[in-house]
Amino acid sequence: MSTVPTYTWKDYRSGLAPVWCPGCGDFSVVAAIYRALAELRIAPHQLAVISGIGCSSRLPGYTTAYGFNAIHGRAIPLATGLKAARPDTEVLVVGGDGDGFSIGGGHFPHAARRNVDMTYIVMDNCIYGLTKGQTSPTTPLGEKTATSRYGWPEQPANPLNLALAYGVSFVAQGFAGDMRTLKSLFVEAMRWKGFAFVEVHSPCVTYRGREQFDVVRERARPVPEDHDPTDRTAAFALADHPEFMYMGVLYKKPQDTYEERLDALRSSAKDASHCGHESFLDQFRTS
Amino acid sequence: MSTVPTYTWKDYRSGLAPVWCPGCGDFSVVAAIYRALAELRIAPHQLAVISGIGCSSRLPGYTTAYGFNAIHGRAIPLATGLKAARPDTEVLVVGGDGDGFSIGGGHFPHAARRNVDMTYIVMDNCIYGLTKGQTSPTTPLGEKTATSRYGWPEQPANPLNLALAYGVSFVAQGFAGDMRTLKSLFVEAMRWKGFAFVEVHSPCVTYRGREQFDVVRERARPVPEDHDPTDRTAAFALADHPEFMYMGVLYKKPQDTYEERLDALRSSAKDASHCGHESFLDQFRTS
Amino acid sequence: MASEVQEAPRRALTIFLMGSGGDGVITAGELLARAAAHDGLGCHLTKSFGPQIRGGESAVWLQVSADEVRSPAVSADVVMALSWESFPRFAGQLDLSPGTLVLVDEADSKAPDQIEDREGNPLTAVRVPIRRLAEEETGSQLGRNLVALGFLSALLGLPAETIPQAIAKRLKKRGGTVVANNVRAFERGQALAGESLYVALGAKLARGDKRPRIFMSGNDAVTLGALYSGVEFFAGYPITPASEILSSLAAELPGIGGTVIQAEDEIAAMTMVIGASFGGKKAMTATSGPGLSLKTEAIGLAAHAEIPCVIVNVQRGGPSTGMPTMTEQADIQLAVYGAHGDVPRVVIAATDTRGCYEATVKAFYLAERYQTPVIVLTDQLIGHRLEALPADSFEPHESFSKVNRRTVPEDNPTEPYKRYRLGRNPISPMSHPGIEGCAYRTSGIVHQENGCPTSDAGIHHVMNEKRQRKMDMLLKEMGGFQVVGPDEAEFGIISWGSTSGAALDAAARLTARGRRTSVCIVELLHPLPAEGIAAYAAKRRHLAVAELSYSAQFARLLRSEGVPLLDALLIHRGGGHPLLASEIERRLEEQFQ
Amino acid sequence: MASEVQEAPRRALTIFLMGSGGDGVITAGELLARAAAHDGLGCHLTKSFGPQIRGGESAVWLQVSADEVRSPAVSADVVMALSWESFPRFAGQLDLSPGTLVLVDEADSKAPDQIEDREGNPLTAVRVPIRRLAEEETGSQLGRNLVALGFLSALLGLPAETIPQAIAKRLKKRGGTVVANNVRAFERGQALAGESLYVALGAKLARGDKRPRIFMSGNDAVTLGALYSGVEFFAGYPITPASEILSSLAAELPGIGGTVIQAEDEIAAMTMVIGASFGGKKAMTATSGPGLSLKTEAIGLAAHAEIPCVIVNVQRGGPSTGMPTMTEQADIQLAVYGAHGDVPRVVIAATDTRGCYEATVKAFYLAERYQTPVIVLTDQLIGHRLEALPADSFEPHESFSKVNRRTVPEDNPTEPYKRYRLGRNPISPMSHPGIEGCAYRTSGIVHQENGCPTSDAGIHHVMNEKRQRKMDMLLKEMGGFQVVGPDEAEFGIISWGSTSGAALDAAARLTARGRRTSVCIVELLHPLPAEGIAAYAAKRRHLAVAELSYSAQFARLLRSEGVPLLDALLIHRGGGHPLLASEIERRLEEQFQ
Ligand SMILES: Cc1ncc(C[n+]2csc(CCOP(=O)(O)OP(=O)(O)O)c2C)c(N)n1
Ligand SMILES: Cc1ncc(C[n+]2csc(CCOP(=O)(O)OP(=O)(O)O)c2C)c(N)n1
Ligand code: SF4
Ligand code: SF4
Ligand SMILES: [Mg+2]
Ligand SMILES: [Mg+2]
Repeated sequence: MSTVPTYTWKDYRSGLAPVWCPGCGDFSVVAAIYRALAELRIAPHQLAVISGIGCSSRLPGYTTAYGFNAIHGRAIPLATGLKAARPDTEVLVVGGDGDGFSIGGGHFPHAARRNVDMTYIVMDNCIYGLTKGQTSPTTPLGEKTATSRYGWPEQPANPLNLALAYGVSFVAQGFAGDMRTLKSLFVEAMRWKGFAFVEVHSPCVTYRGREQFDVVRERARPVPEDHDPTDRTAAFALADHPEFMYMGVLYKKPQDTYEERLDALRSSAKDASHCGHESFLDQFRTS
Repeated sequence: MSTVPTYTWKDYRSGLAPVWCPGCGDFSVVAAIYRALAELRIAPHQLAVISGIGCSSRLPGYTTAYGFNAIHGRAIPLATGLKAARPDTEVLVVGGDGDGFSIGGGHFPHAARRNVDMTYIVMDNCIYGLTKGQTSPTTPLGEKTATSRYGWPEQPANPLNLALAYGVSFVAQGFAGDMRTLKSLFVEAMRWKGFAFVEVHSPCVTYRGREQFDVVRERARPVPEDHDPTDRTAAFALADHPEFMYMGVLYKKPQDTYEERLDALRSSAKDASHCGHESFLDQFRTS
Repeated sequence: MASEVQEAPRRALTIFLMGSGGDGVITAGELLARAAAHDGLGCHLTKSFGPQIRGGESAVWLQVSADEVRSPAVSADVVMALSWESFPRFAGQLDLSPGTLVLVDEADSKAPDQIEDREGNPLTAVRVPIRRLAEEETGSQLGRNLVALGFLSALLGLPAETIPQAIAKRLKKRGGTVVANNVRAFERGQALAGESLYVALGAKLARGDKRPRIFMSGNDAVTLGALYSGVEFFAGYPITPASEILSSLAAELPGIGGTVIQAEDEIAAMTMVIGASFGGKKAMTATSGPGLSLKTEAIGLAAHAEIPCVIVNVQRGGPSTGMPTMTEQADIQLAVYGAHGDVPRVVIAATDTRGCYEATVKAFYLAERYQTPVIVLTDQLIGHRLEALPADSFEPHESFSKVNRRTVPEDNPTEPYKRYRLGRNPISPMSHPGIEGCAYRTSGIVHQENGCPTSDAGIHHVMNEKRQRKMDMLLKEMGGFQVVGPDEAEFGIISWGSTSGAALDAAARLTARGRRTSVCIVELLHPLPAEGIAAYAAKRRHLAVAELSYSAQFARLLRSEGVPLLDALLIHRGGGHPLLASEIERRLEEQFQ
Repeated sequence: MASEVQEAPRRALTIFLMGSGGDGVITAGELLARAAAHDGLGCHLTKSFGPQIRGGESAVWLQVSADEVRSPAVSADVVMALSWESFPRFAGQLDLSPGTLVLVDEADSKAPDQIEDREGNPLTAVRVPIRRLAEEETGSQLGRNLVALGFLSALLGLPAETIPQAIAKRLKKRGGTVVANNVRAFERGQALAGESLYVALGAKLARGDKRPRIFMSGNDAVTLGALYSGVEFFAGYPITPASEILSSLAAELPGIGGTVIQAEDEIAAMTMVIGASFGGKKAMTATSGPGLSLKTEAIGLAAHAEIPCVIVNVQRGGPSTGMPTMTEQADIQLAVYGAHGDVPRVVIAATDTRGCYEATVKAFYLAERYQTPVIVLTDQLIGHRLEALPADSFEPHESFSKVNRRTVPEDNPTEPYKRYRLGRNPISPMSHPGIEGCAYRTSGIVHQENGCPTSDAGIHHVMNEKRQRKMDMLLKEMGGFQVVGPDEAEFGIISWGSTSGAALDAAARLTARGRRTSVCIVELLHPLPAEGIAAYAAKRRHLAVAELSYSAQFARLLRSEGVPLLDALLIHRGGGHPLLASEIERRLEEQFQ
């Protein structure tokens, strides 16, 4: 008889004290992650938390899991390689809007297409925190930042729309001001077989002010009860809503995971031919 | 009294003979471009054709315009820089599915958000032609290619969905097997103020066979007459259609261009403060 | 304590002011330094932060001197702690000695009774009522930085009015009462110092002539150089410690008709720059190590297609993400040799604030004249350090303004236009969209004279040659290095970039002690003026190379390009802290005694 | 014509077979070469294409010899043209001489009446009825390549059955008639040669012993090496001339439980490899110049975080997109010095097909043992060239299989696990997800022993040292270079990679003419065995460095790392065509006569 070990949230908290600014939204996000992990009883050594660079990307260091705070924008491919190497590991990718939608924006669609079985949590603060307040792809049109004294001349990206267009199989939205919902979204996302994306509004109090919590709170609404989360067109409509930010799961539709497809492919390869060193060499023998 | 010069399609054809394989879809694309340019009476020296690397990316060399067959995946930012430098130049970006959606996939969303006033034509053949037949992001699931002997394990991207999610202001679909429609789409796209995207199905006869022309032809339908091209949700539905490929303009909605926004920003900068060398230096004087 | 004070006029003084987040250490340091600069003192202000964006420890080093300050110091004459709490963070870089005066708030419970240097020697520590005075005048401990500022300004003997005026200007918006309270807090600090004898420490500091100064960082000087050169297009991606250049140009350029784009990444930034320059405009980007690594491929394209452009790289500690807020000089090999294939490009280095300006102006000149990418290497130390400079430091550069822009062909030339015409002059006129009759197609593929692709190895050879000949011409035109010090110096130090200042100071001290030492400062890293440097080296009895790279990248570059270093002493280590004059001096003395 | 035929047994022969798209030149060349290899001849097959994907010109060089073939030839003994039309495309690289036998189809209207070499000397041109025979037997001119094949096989004196058997195997699916027709076309070709005297040319070619051979390209040998080493994960992005490695592994790895991902770009490929290796697996990528440029930043991360991984770079002509299907050796500086900061990494080079295998096996060994990225440099010439090798060429490597995988800690160790433990041994055990009690967090930021980020310059120093010490250990373990030739050679050639073969041939010819010459082939480019190479150099009276780089990157590397080249003759030029033994020989003779 084997017993499943239980964990409390503290089992996931490392000794490293976060260097985030007091009041930063990211504190709630890491707290919700600890709690989701405890609920899911994931052993820290069976978990890997991968990130790029940014304030939010410091998160792996605050966990007791295997962690990699890698280079800016490359968390997703790094995690993809890791997941392929260790399919048994629970892989969590975390990071910021700049890391994920700007420099790393070229990787997101492909992990989605592959439906790699991992959870991607973006702490979106509509700004570059770590580098001190430059615009990001989600900064609103017209906003004044360190790099836009006269107002930002670009339309923001809508991360939920991106995820839906990329074919992400699980798309959710959360808010650092609502830790409880956040935790349950994380639980659901990590349980999801396939690529799960959670867009978390996590205000940067230093470069966009405490009031961002209120701005989000005012626009936040739970996903309507009658929303069919397998209806992608409906999900697009929620994501595109000009006024409200719908919190919860906007879309989920099971799909073969990359790992399953790779396994199938391994089987057909085994059936189809001799593979590996010896048989490869044999192809080149003149007799 | 000044007269507008007229051009024939031959005025846009350079002396360089295309090295494309006989029957390649790209021949029709360049032919349609010549004709669209002639119709629009764009002087070759007022036109720049920018590309990355690939069979399709060789196109600039076959025109009499200013041309840059640059590096793989970077046509869009290069063209963005050029357009900002010379707003009077007509800028055409051309390339392949690999160039645009794989290695260059991180740039497309940002040019779209900015609504840079240029036309982006992708010759999508669902394969890497130039490097001899590897899978691309639009290769169908299960297809066998040089890099997928046992069937490709990834879902393809849907370029129209991407463009719509990115907020591209003009989205159209065409087919190398229908040069006439193609030409008129190009005319409309180049006339469009803002970022215009035309997804052209341009079969690679060498690596996916001549029959691709039939495959596309069978699925091709004109965009329904009652389709409202300013309705993005409707456009998503057309783009996502499981059976038909809708040829024509799926979406168009005018929006400020990047150039207009930059101009506005220049005006407010001029109003707001003294700018430039002298006044910048003055900030640092101790008196 | 009076006994500790030197009576002979001092020529230099270093103040270390530290605190925790919100203590206002940076503001106080900047106000103090500006006032000192205005009062005719040479000065450097260096900031130091913890990893926190807000709320972490911060500190400023202020080096003031009757002469120009040239290199960083780590020994402090005065340490002023607004919160002793932050001391451990900085202890490693602070070189305290029995002569150091340590000022601690009397109410600071974190400070030990006995303050010691690293060897455990007790230091002169004085408890001062900073917090009490701040609370008395401003009703809050937030005014502590002003009390400290008053104290230090008295200590430096600065005119009583300068700083209060600056305070009034800064706080104007917050109303008269706030201004008055803060000025009073400042004055209490002044008085506090006045009551004591410490004031003698700095008040007697010899002064240079009192002229208005410019007080500026290297990054700002890069921006200034770019504006002076008529930059028309800038694309960049934020990265520490280069982001200020992007921010400043984003504020300055639009108003004069230019364009700044914050790109989605560094590859986009670099290719946007290529696009703008293909369009005929003066174009530039700025980044730091990780960004330069990413730009590698595109820089190769620019060199190959002969696209003028300027790439400023403000080096930081590496490898990888490394130490983003700290300095190092280890991107030199990447700058000179990064990119596949044989890729001639120009690399020039800046040594200090003025050097950042000059290198940028030169870079535009060289890029436009020779139609080539030019990389300017600076680093975090000089990029972020504020320096006081004479007001006329940035006069126009006759020599580098003579070529304002690449040569461009005329509309409708009589002969067919060839973008890469081969001829005696390897520089061929460069057309751009809009010029009639000169449209051309170019690419990253090996091209013929007209820009058309080819796979002819013979053409590949002559195009390699064309690009190399441009470098040869450029090398002939530019000196590329500078020798400072006694003519017949027996000791020689070859150095570059921000370490040059320390080398100069080391050389001056060695020379003063009878070991005639000169410094060869290399400005042009590629193409390298190897012959000249080798000739310099050959004349020295003892030679050293000084740089801030663990693997001695600069020394390797010298050897690579043909400066045989043979027995030279390589003084090098990884970054974080800058290389000091004292380190260079000591190493030379040890080796060649 | 008989008078032109050498009667003494020849030891080597070069055949150049060319045609237009669809002529089947490549197929014929491969069949011929395989049969020649099987018959005991040493042989190299090099392919050459125009820029077209289909329908362009193509050609094969077949060098056959009684001995091992070591370097490319451009002089042809026999030129066989299926379409004379394609001749201009290849004229530049073909070195024809009065001795060359040119075979042209009698019906080829594009061929001139008089065929001349570059100096205008008339050549022995013979009109042969290739097309007529093909049409007679296969009813189509498509069979021309088979007639040519028959002709050339007779000329080489190959056993009559071998090739028909291979034809039958290839065409089996297309039915008995097709096979029979094609075999008859082949036989007509054979007979055609037999009727003439040309057959004496090759039939008398001396033979090595008849053993089964392996006929393989360098890229395939890389794949083989990776499979032998137990590669578990591969991520790559297609690029000429490296794509075959991705294709082959995509076919081989899944069947043995591994994973291959075609990534969205090279940066993704490299970071996927880092992720897989972080996961404890043996991981690898392969690319060419532009891809290596893009991977620069991520390679820095791998070095910094001490992630074992193998990066194969098949060099092509640069800079930028350059000449994708042609060779060059100009990525060496990028491989050795690319990436910001001080980034120790291992770079090893392969000289030929067997070398590609060996370098790959070594690379996995070194990567896993020293926990470092290892770059293998090969190039288009050896990557695509097919070579005949003895069947036992790829026997297991005792020495490099002894460390099969990085050292890994045990579950739940008694002491707290420290990923970057500092100690006498700079190699610290590397944990991976799944191992209990050894979870750690790492990053590209400067880290402490446990992986936690720090901005302590002291720790930065010791971590720099740790990584460097691994390189020092590795250098001690590996020889890193190899000297071939007479012991007391007066002449020395230092070379690397694919140029080594030409250097060896040049040395052999010089030695045969009384100028004792040896070759020092450098295999380990970084860390460079500079001492050993310098010692070799010091013993030579005349020294040359031979490489295929316009800017002499290899020579610069040698100097950079401390091999003083002083008066050495630098033999170098840009790529496109490989450096030839004859060029090296001539340059040495001219210089040192
Ligand atoms: C290649 C590279 N470019 C730029 C940087 C600098 N940089 C670090 S974090 C960051 C953006 C941070 O923004 P985001 O991802 O939104 O994270 P946040 O700090 O807001 O949580 C940038 C530009 C870098 N480290 N590497
Ligand atoms: C950085 C870089 N990586 C890889 C390549 C090799 N490469 C050239 S074109 C190409 C893909 C071509 O596919 P696509 O863009 O679809 O164009 P097509 O040839 O199908 O028209 C690749 C991978 C390259 N030139 N540069
Ligand atoms: S700068 Fe913003 S995002 Fe970064 S820690 Fe502070 S509040 Fe959070
Ligand atoms: S390979 Fe395919 S895409 Fe390329 S030219 Fe040939 S048919 Fe066209
Ligand atoms: Mg952010
Ligand atoms: Mg394609």
